[in-house]
Amino acid sequence: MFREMSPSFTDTHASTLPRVARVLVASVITAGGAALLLATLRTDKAPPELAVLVSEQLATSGVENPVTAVLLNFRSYDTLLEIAVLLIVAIAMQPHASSQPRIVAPSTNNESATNLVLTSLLRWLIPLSVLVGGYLLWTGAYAPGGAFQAGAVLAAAGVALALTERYQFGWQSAGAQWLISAGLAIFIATGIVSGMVTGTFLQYPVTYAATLILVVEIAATVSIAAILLQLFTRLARADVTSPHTSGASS
Amino acid sequence: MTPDIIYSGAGMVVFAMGLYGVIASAHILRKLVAINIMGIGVFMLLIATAHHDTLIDPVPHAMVLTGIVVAVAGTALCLWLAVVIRGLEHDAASHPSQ
Amino acid sequence: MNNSLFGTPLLPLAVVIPLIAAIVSLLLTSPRARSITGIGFATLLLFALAPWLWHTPGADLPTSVRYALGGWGAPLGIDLHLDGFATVLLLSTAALVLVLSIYSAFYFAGQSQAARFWPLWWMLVAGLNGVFLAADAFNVYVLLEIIGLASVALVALAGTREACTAALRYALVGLLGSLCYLLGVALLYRHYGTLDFAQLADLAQADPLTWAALALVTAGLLLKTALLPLHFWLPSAHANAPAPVSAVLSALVVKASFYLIARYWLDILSPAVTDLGSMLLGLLGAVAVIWGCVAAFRAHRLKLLVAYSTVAQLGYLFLLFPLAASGTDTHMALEAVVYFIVAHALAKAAMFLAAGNILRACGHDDIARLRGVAGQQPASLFIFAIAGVSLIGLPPSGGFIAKWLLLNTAISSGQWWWAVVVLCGGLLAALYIFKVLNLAFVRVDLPSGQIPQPVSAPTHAGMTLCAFALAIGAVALGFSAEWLVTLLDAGSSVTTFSQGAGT
Amino acid sequence: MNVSAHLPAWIVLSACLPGLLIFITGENRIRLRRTLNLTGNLLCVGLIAILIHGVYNDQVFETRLPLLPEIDLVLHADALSLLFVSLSGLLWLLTTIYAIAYLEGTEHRSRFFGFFSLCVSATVGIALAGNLITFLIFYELLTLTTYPLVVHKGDRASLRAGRIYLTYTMLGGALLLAGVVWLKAIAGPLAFTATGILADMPHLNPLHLQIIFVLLIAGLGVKAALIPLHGWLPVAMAAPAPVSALLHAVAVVKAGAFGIIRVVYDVYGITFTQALGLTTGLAVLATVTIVYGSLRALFQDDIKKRLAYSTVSQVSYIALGTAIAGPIATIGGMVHLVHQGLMKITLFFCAGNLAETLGIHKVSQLQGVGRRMPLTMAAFTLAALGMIGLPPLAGFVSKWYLGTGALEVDAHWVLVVLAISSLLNAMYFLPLLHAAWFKAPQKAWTPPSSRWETHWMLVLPPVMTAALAVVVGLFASAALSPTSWSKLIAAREYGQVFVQIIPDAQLPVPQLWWAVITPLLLAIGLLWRPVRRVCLRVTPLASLPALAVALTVPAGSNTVPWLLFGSVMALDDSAQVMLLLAAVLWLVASLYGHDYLRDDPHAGRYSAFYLICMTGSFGLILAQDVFGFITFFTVMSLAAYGLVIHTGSDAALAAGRTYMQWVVIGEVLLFAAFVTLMIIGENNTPYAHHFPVWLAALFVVGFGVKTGLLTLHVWLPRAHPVAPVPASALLSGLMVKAGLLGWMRFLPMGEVALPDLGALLILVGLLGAFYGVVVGLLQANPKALLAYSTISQMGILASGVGAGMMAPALWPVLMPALLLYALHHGLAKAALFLSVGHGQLLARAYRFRGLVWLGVLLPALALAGVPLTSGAMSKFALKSAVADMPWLTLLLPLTAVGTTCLMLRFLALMHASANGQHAESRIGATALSAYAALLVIIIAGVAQLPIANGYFSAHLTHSALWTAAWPLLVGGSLYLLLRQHLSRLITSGFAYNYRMRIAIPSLQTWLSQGKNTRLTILNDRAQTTVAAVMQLCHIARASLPLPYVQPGIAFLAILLLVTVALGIQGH
Repeated sequence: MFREMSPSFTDTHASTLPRVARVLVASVITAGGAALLLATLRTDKAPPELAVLVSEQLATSGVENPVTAVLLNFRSYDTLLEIAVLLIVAIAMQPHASSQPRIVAPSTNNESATNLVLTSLLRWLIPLSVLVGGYLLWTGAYAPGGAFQAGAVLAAAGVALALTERYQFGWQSAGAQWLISAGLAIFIATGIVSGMVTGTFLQYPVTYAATLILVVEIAATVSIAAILLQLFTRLARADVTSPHTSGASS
Repeated sequence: MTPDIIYSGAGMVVFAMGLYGVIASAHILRKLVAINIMGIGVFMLLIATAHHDTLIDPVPHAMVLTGIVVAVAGTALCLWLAVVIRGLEHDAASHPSQ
Repeated sequence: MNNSLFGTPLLPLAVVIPLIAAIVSLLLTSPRARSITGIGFATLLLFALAPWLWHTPGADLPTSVRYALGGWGAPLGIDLHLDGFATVLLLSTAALVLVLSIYSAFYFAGQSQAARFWPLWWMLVAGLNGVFLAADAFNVYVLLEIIGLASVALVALAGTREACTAALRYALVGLLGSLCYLLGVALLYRHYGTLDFAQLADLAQADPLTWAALALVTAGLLLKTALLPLHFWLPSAHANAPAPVSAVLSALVVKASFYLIARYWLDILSPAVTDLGSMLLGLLGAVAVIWGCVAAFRAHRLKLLVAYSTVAQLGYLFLLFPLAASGTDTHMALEAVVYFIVAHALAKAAMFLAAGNILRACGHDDIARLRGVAGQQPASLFIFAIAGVSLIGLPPSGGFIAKWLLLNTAISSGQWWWAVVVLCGGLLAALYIFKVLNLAFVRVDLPSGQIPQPVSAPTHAGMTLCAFALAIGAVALGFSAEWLVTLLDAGSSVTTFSQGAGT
Repeated sequence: MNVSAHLPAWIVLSACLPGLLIFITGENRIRLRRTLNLTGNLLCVGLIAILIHGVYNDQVFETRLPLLPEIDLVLHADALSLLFVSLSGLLWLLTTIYAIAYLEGTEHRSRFFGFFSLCVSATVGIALAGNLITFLIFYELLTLTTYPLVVHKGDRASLRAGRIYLTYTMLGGALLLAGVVWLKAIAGPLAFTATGILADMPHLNPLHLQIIFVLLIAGLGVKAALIPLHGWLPVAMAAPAPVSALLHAVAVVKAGAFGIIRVVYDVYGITFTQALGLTTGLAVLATVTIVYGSLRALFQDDIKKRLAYSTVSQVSYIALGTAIAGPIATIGGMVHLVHQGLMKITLFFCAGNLAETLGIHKVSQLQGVGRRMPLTMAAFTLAALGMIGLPPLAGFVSKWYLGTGALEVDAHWVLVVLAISSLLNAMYFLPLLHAAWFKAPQKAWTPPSSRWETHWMLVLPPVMTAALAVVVGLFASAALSPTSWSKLIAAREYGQVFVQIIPDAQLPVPQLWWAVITPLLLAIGLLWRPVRRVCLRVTPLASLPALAVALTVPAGSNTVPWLLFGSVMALDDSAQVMLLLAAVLWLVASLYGHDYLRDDPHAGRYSAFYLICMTGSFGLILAQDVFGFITFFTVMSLAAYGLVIHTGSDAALAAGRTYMQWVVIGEVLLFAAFVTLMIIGENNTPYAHHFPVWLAALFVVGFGVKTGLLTLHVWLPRAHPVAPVPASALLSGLMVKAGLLGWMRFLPMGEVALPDLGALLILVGLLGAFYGVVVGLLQANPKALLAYSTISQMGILASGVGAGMMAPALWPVLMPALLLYALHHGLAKAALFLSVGHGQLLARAYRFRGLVWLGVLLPALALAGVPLTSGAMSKFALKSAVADMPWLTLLLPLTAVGTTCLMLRFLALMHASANGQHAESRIGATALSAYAALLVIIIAGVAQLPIANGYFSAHLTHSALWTAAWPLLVGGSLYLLLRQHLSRLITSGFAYNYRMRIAIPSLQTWLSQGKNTRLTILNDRAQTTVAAVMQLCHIARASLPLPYVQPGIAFLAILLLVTVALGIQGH
């Protein structure tokens, strides 16, 4: 049954599993799920001790939003690694064929440049997105919001830009590399520097916590935006361009 | 209590459906979507867990946020590989001698 | 938390150094500089961890060390945790990474993949070290994703269709496994309200939800460890990756998830563990040993053979659970399995490197066509032989000591049937190893025109030396198990979480 | 301290490091590789020498490395490990030399020598291992390092061999591992300790220990090739010769055997093993393997395969020695470890030489190869004879200790096993030797390209190992010999010391030695080209020292404790007479032969065998110790083979075969007898009152073969006539007396009465006396007639001995009489045989034929017992000695009747043959004068001897004269009556038919041919039996009371049955 894990690209609907097997899988999963459900519902939830702890320590965290406090201070290690996950995918999807000197360059395809509606829309949309992104980033300290949300909005602006096909993105350029790695790099740097002060890695001095978190968040936002944009453009371009850029060795 | 039961239960059901989808469907996109559905199921459970009568536990929220980013990353990588493979197959088809 | 212990301030370096290395190698543009910094960072990593080699925690030191990241301490923050088990794995990772980095510097010299290889490589190392140090259930999830995605990306680096397909399958399996694990973690959090291993170990009890969580966690991790029925993705992924990647995948990556299973079963959720479950894992392991060997014997490609051998060798690890279940011999069993992990890591890495050399020199690794390989690659075949000896479990090699320890535990715990499995596994391993080694002796009686095979790429002597170093390591491990056992004894037991929580 | 802690490790490394270095030397760096190899070798040997020196001085050498908690990697030098380690080191050196030459110009030599060295280092590690775990590690390492050697050639057969080898050894390794782990789990670190470690652990479950033992032995048994696990060994023959040599002699099989020793002695402890009831199973397994291996070897045509099965069989001796569980057997088993190694490696070297130089792989291709490759085949011969267990070679020593050891613990069946095994060994080795030396080559050999028969490095190793195999046997009691060393080990295992009973060395009468050694030195000189001519010229005088000794009768004895098992030589009364006889006969025969064989192209070969035979003959007379006696006895018997088949005719070859078979049977029986004697002598001295009947029977039969006792005589009438005349004279006159001497010396004569056996011997002897006469009368060939006469005369002597056994009180009188009779018969019979040599001179044409006739007549009359001759005197002496046994006194003259007939018939035959010939003879003045001298001695000399003791004058009384005369008259008349009958019978061909098909059963045809042949022979035999019955009727009609006796085997069986019955009754 697990042999079927090999992906197919041809038929979108068919399952290669025979009907009997499918029924079997379904019943096993149903049974397992039911048991799980039963076990879950019959067991009480643990008292929210951790939530209490968070709210107790919130004052020393440098932010007021408990979720941001958890993400960027109490469990900042997780977030650091999460950015690393994104970076991994970005690296994996990097092209390497040609050297691209700049991150953004005017496209040779100028067809869309003449499209007046598109041009004017973008002129409004992109600054707005940057503004919204900045707001989300800032507000993360007090209310829902934060680096990922801000990065996503910024990336969306980039996606819009990319969709016009007026610009080419040089993801292999040195600038792009700096951009995508900045979040992780600054996060680590902050952790080390603060660690030198406090004696523990990622332990922010209480007085500087807010500032440091903001620095980390800004860097993270930039990198997340860049990475998300890269993911989009690479997937979109790969669909049309020759796959030789995929990195086949031979 | 009731919303908790609904959310948790629904999360698990979604997870199970996703699991079935991963196993039973053949196409890569379907599998990917199914995996994301599984993820959503887990996130629902986590969010339900975060809900307490007196206060909201921020830790599961943070977990969900992190989980989403990770899921995005994983999905993107899978899609990318699928695209590459398709390109390679296309190449092989156009140059059958190699 | 007490961070003043010797060496403890350096603990996060195990993760931070690789991460910095990844960023640096991403930003560097010169291939040569990338290689050199790669080797440099690997050396640095080893030296950062070296204190643990020379100053193993003795009787006067605590059995385990915790490090509270961010200064919060569990359960609010995330802790790092180090005991004998983790130390051994960290050290072997560091050592192996150094050798493999040097090998990779030669392997990828002049190839465009190098630009992506080095950052991904260091990300993977960071993930591995992170897992070995982890003390937080959700943190492990993120780390598993780092390992999984980096591995997938590294496998795909080979760029062939087979490699990419294998990578995709690997990625799907990885995601599936991670999600199962995450669901398990979610249930645990729901049940116990904490993510910290030590607290979980303290709170855990045998009830349906814990069982469910354990089952989900185990299923997810088994998928990543490729225990027998869930091994389907491993051979193709390990066989099609570039040589150093194959080596690290077989030697370390699968061990990371095994490490977690062992943690959960023997320590964190041990109250929920049942004998039946342990037996089942052991049984699956036994079947994996036998079936993996048979599949390896039937494999037509050299690297595939080695990959199936990994499936078989992983089976041995799962004998840990029934052997440790008897209670009195937990420590012995763990000793045996840890030794096995290290021995297998060295031997298997050496073997994959040797196979990689052969593949590169001959342009293919079809066993039937490799007849004259002894003339072209005598050293590689020799390395393969030494590593093979360790895999079979013949002395003098780490494999022998490991097997000895396993047998000893099996017999002293009164479960002789596992000893039979171990012995049979050795014999079956000999079958496929010698199938390859016979290549060295078969006389090639082809007409003179047919013998020279196209040498697609001459292998650098450095590559051979690296493989040789690993093979020598595998043998040297067989001459003294003392240091490793002492190291483990320092951790005194796998159950450091539950103990730590108690004090 | 420092040295002693590292030396064992360095020894292992001295083999290992050169191996590793060799791997990285280039294929064409021959000189470098050779240097590395030999440096490592010599270093290793040197270090071992230091080690031996140290251990001998009670230094402790131990290298200890921590391996696991409570388990160390221990290399420890004790006496047992040194035994094995020195064997390995030494043979490694030789094998390397051999392999360098053997593999010259082939591919992959770096690989080969690399693994070769590693293999040795593993072996050395096994030897030095100080606990079972260390042992296991090196044991497995050995598997690994030998595999590449087995598949070295890379062809299909090699790969198959490798696969099978691996299958067996890996399986064995797994079993061993299981056993070791289990044992370790219950009993701790398993250090090898002299008396075992498990006995002190009472809490262990015996059943577990038994299962573990089975696991361990199964694991070790694979390499030791114990029976169901031996399958890899013959297949592994596909490997190059040096590898086979190493596998068989040193490394692999020995590792297994050594492991068994270690497990039994140093882990379980022998007494504890026995208490667990495990030794019996091991012994049975070893026994079955011994017999099975030998049987399989018998049917292999491929030389190496035959050797391989021989290994299967021989290595189990070690296990057997271990399993017998007695201190002496332990010595045997351990010493066989070394001895078998030396002998087997020689055999494989030689087989390799044959294959390499001449392309010979099959037994059937061996014909005549001895002439092309004399050194190789000489080495092969020595090793093969050693394997059979002939003294004084190494194999005998092992078997001797095994035999005595088995008896010590009352495991009598082991003797049977040893006997069967020795017989089978002989059956599969002797045909090889025979073919190589005595058959004509099928095609011309390619001449050697160098000065030697092949590359000198191929010749040197086998010659050296063969020499060693001789040396360790000859000097078994020397201080550092393997045997002494094994005694040391056994003493350690059993906590008792084996004191040498032999007193200090003293050599007051070196003449005795010179008497023995002179011919030997001359024989060796004959082999060396530069001095060959001189030696050949001096040969006739070789017996002069012995004659001098016999005449001067020096008092005192030579004691040499380090030689053999402690050699003692002295000249006592009985020995003096025999030595006199021997010296005279050898002198006369040599002088005679000097003329007789003047033109013979093979005179050199003849002389060599002749001289060796002489050595044996003098030696056995002088030797006072058992080992010395049996050694010289064997040397004489074997060398006589060369004399028997000298002429190379078909009849001679057939006779030689029969002779050899009976020699081997005799040797085997005597081996059993001597072994028993040894044990009885050690356990209760004096053994006077406890001399088992069956032992006496063994002696009677064993020596009976040599004396030509009826039914054991079958070889005699075939062998004596075909030899050249001087040799026949010696065979009939002297060598048969060796059996008599044996009886006199080893039966408890005059001390214990063995009435039943004595009566039986008298009966058989008398039957023989008459049988010899009757069959002799039917012979057409004078030499054959004389041979039957010998049977007859020896029958008389046998019955005399029988009388002595019945009545010990008679012995003081009887012994001189018997000696006198033997002396007389020896001289007379020799003279008669020699006279056949110059029978042409009896022709009418010869001028002095009257004189010659006189010369023939005189010994004939003496033999018949005509008064005034030595015959009459000795018969009188014998008769008066047995005067108390009236029926014997009655029957003895009757034999004289027969002898008279026989002699008359002889004269007639001589006459007849002389008349048909020309009076040309090779015989010159030397021979005739020697003959004349012999006649003089017969007439005048014998009576002058002190032993004659006035019998001469006594037999001249009236009554004595009458008793001497009437049988002559009766005999003469009887002959005249029968004369016509005889001619008719002979012409009808009956006698020939009878002789060829019934009286002389051919063991050879029975056993040495293929299955089909054997079936037809069985069929043939049935027909023959029918024919025999019909002929019996014919005989009855012809009114000739011809005693019909079934072949000797049947007699043996009856005799054994009788003695067993007697033995039971005695109890």
